[in-house]
Amino acid sequence: MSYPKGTIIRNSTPARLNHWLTAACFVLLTLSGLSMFHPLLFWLSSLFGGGQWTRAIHPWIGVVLFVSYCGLIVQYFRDNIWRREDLEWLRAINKVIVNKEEGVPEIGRLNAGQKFVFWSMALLVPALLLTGLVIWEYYFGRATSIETQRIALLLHSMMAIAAILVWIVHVYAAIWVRGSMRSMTQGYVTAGWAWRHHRKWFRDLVETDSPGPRPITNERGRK
Amino acid sequence: MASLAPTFGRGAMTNTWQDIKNANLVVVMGGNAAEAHPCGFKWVIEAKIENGAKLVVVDPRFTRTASVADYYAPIRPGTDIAFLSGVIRYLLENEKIQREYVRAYTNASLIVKEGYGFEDGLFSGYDHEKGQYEKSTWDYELDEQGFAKVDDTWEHPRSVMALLRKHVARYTPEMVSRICGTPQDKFLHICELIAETSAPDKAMTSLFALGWTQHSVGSQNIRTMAMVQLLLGNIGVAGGGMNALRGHSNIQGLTDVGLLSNQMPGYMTLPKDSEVTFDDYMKTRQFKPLRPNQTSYWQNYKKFFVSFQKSMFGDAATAENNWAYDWLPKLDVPLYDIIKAFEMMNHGQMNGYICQGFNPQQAFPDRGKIRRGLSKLKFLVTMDPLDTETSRFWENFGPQNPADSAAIQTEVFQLPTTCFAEENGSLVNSARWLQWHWKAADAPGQAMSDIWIMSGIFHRMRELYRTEGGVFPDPILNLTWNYTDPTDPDPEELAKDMNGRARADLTDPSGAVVKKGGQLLDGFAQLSDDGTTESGCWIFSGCWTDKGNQMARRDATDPRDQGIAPQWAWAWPANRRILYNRASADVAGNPWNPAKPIIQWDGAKWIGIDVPDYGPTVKPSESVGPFIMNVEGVGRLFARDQMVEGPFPEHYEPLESPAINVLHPKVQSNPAVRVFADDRADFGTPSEFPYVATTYRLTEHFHYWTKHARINAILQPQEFVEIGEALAQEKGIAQGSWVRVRSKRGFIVCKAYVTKRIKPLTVDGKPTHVIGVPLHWGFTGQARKGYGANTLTPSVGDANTQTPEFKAFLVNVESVNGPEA
Amino acid sequence: MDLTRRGFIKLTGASLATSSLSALGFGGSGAALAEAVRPFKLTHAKETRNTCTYCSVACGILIYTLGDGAKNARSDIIHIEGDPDHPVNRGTLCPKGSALLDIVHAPTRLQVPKYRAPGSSEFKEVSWDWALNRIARLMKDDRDKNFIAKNAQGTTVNRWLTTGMLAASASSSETSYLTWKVARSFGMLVFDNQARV
Amino acid sequence: MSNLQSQDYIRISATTVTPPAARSWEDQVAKLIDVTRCIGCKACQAACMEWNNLRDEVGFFEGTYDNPLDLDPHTWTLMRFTEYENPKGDLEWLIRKDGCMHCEDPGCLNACPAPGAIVQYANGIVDFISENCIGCGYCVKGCPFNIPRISQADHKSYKCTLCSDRVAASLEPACVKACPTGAIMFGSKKDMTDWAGERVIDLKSRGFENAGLYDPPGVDGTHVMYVLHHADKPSIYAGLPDQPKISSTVEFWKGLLKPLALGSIAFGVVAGFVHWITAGPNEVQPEDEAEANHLLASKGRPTADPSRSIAEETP
Repeated sequence: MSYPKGTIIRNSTPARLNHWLTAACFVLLTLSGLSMFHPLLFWLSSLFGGGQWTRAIHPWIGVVLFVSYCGLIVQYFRDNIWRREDLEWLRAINKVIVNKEEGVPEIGRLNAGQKFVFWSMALLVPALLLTGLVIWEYYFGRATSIETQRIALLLHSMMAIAAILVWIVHVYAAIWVRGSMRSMTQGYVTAGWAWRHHRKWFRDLVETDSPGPRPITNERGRK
Repeated sequence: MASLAPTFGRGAMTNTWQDIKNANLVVVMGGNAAEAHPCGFKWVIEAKIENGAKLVVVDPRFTRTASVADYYAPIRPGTDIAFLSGVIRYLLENEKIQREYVRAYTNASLIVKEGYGFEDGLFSGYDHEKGQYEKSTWDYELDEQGFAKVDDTWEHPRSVMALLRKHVARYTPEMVSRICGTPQDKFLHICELIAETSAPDKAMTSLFALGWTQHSVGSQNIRTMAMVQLLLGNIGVAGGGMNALRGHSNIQGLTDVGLLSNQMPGYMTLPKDSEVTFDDYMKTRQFKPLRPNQTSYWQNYKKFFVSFQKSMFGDAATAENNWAYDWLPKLDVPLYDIIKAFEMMNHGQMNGYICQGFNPQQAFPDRGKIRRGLSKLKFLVTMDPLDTETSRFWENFGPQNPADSAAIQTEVFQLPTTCFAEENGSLVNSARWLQWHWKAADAPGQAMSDIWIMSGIFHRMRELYRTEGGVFPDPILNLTWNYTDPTDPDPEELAKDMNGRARADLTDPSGAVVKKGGQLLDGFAQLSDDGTTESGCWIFSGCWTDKGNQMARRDATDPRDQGIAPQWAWAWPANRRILYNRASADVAGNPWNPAKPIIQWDGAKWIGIDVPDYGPTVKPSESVGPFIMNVEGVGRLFARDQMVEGPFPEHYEPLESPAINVLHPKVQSNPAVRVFADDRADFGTPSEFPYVATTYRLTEHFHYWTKHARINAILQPQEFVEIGEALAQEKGIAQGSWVRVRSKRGFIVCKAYVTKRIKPLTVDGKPTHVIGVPLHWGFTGQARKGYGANTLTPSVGDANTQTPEFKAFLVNVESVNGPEA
Repeated sequence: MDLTRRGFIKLTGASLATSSLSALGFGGSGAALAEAVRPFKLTHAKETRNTCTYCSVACGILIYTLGDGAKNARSDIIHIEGDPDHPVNRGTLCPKGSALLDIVHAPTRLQVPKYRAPGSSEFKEVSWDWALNRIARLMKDDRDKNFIAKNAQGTTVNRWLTTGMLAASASSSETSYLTWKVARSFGMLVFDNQARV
Repeated sequence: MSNLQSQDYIRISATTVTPPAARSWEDQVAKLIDVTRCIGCKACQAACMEWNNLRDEVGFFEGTYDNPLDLDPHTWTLMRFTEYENPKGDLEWLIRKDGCMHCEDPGCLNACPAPGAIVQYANGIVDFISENCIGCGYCVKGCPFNIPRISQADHKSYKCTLCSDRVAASLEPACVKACPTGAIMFGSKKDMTDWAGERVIDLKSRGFENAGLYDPPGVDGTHVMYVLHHADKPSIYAGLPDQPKISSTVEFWKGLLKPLALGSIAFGVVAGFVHWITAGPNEVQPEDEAEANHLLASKGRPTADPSRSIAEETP
């Protein structure tokens, strides 16, 4: 894939494919999960061919999502390591919220908000898988005690809600911060976008003459 | 039931199932009614709830019956006579008998002949060589008119009561506990509960079954309780009685119709070799009353016999040929029972065998011997709805049936028959009700009815005798066979045959015609000995009259809700529901228990909710006894010569026993029992086989049938034995693990059920363990393959009836890894 | 209604099906609605009265059959339950009786006459005629050869001991009577039933 | 199911509207299992299998009379046997018919996510309607008595229906009819409760001081009740719950969490929307592009073609 001149590659093609697989799974899981969670939303099961199909397919999508998200973890965890400037960025969150960039510290490839999303999901996805396995009637219905299953079911629901909330933040941020969406569809951002939102990352790329998404490193483990 | 007849005159359950609800005390001993007869047992529960009754269970195991009992006591298998003799002693010592009843309705007051005696375990007249008694001293002292002498004060030392007191004196509570292993306090508590029912308005019912019969002293087990019931005045009354709970749907009927080696329909008996002529035969069947005025109904024997022969042979049975007396086979031995049959087979004395709806390979003792016997036959015919083990005895099924097919030369015919749902007919239940049933669907495949098959065999045989001639064809050629379809007689026609009909116009004393020739009879009172009547089974006479099929009646009306339902179906004899019901009233004819009368004297006749088992207008003042079949007219505490091993019951150990007979070590087991030499060689000793085993049914299964039914196979899928926790611990047997149980005759490998419900008993100071062996498994059907309990059981029967001793024998047990080849 | 103890037992026992239940459940909804709950499988089944084949309590049973007996249909038993009119069982059945359907339809119900030749390790199917002819032949030959007309003392005894018969325990009295006639007309003495076990 | 009128139900799973109370529900039914009369014959089990056309696999003997070992989609009722030695040292064989209790407040129905898969009829019977069942197993978690079982064959949940088909045809349930000793009775809940009272009096007179009725209030009572000799210790009867109630975990999950969850999701969406309206999108400004290009140029990297605006994009 070629990128327009002067743009910065933000997400590599494999990463984007990985992301969208994850996203698709997440949406399907949300829809199917919610249909089994609240009677108001049971109609959503029609999207999957009815309740039986919804019940049958949901855990399998969950497994795919887990595997897919593991891929994301592999690809993104380095950029999600917590750094000192993240705290300062958070301190300036009131400015970020109202689109004021002045006084917001320069940050790397990902800001604290993005890292929050990443790590939340990195925690929630395996936990959802684990609790999901416990309540996966077909294979593991007799593997654990019913009391365990009850707790698993509650945790699964609560964590799913949490994941959905995180997801809302994630999606809204993508809508709100213009240019973000393209970074995940076409993979690139404009230099201005990089300058505005991830200046430190931008500087590193320029410094190492990297087209993105990561600075070129010469030594192992260092950029 | 060859144990009740010697006491009361008829061998059948005395009361109805529903009548159990009238009891004040229900004693289940020698049976497990809740498991074997759940729907009959409901009336025990009803008695508890409606009548405040108590339920007492005496059993080696804490059974499902015990689980709803008010009081339970354990007992060592095979010691019931000791227990019950102890009860009799308690009742006599504590004056807890219904004196007036005992005096008037039992033979307590009759004087026994001089010469009668009992010493060291033997009654007078024992022949050590033959192993039999000469029973002439077991009788009454007669006066000049041939009537038994009487002492109503019971002070005469040879009055039955005095002799009984003396006989049971040895059965002290200490002795009972020593023999039975029942703790004394429990035994005494049960005695107290039983004693309470000696009050005239209180009744105890005894429910028993094969737990009593399947012993070498089986008949005497029952007799002991029958005596208890007589002493308490509990026979003939509502909520009382000796209730023999028969095991199969029509085993009462088959017995009534005389399908036993020495029997004819209606409890007549086949002639013996010694009864050379018809006169000889009739001489021993005169039944002359032994007390003045008594009914002694068997005096009519000749009427029943002649009518039967007319039914069998029609015009060919005449006064001139003694009603074809010689056409009946004569017996050279008392019985050709099943144990005897397999003994004969094993000795090559039999060539053919027909098993109709019976599976001896599983159901009879010592399966190895059964298989060896069948292997020596030339041909075996099985008629059954199901694929029985017997029909496949020749097939190698591995350790459960290790047969060498190639070496077995028996021709086997497996004939498929209809089942209950596919035929019309009647069955006689335990309470003697003849109930008609109707066909619901056709049989599967080519299955045919037993009637069609038996007719088919008969016709072919008769045809062969007609065309080829042969030995003594007379009874075959002259057998009455005037059915509409000779190849497949209707059950309706056969039922009418049994009821009987007039062969000529019958007149009453005034000369008026009561029955025209060919008309169906109203009852056995119309039978005559001159050949003008015929009846295939006199006790059934009345079951299908000109008014129609009485067995099909469906009016469940039950006066006073007392459990009689007199219009439902039809009961023999003469639709009487409670036998000996005259004894429900006192000598003057007033009910002992005014709350639950059955019949009573109204000054002119007997009235009540049941048909009187008595002359309907016989005045109380005539002193006719209530036991109308007995020559004395009363119930027998002293059985005279009716039992082979003695007029009073005595405790004898089972043939295989862990204990020495502490009463008389020289006479360990029943001295009159019949044991074949090879079978005796197969008895084990306590040193090699230290544990007592007992076999039984589980409620989930019926014999060897329901393992063919999926639901029942699910409910109890696999063979197991029940072992007490103490023994299991001693032997290192884990719950649900595999064990091998061995007797001298074979072994079974099955699962172990380690239970609190069997506890070791202290017998004569020594701990004695009991192992329970449910019987239902085999190698055909839906349930898991098993050996069958009778791999272990000994081939010896009750001395009177040859009922096998399944309830007490010796085994050893060990833990194993699993079944082996 | 004054429910005394006795009265109550009667209510919940005998007349349960008629007096109590009709007031319960869907009484107000009408029959059509009742059927909507779940199809009631006996609606058009034929009911036949019979007696349980097992123990000797002799519980009354109702056999329900599919098919109305029309010529072109073969009826099949679909359900068996207790006869509520029967004075002993009053509609109840034990675990064996409740599963009678499975014995009627047992996979091991026999369908065809079979014969096993000497030394053979299998059954083969035969016709009824062949089987009965062969049985009669074997029986006649044995009877003619081994019949005892007179004993050693010269008494007429007319007995046949080398072929015996075991009669059933669940066949009807009518079958039993016919069996008695046939067996005894041959002079059979080794003749017994299942009364003891 | 569709042609039952809504008044014939008290409850329907996964609906958001409560059926109207158009009818008075005096005639609620109940099955009374009198454990003290039960002989453990399993007639109820056999009758249940026969009537409902259920046949499990033939199992093995596993050191217990409980056969099959547990409830399953083919076994809707099961006798459970306990050999209990009472404090006096006497043996009691406690035999309890296990199966659906038909709770007045059914945990299964509360937990069920599939509309109409579990219903409670006006007579109190809790019934599983297979065609609506999705096989999720939530009813298993909802049940305080561990009753429903999911079939591996058709992925639907099964349990005792209290023979709703028979009851609808004015017949008693199959197990009730079969029970030889009358240990299972059926009638109106009031009659059954009264009768249980009679039984308790009788039992107390026979020395069972703690005899009583098991009609647990934790689930608002049940339509299957037990008479127990030892009502003070239900758990000795093969683990009959002493004080059953719907698990608080399930209560919370099916209670507070539902509105809380939807509320918070809605809040999230609304918050985003409000933010969008108030703060608007965060867009890259021309200054940003200029600064960035400047930096790029300083390193000799190409910059964007100014004639083609790539900053304009729609999200």
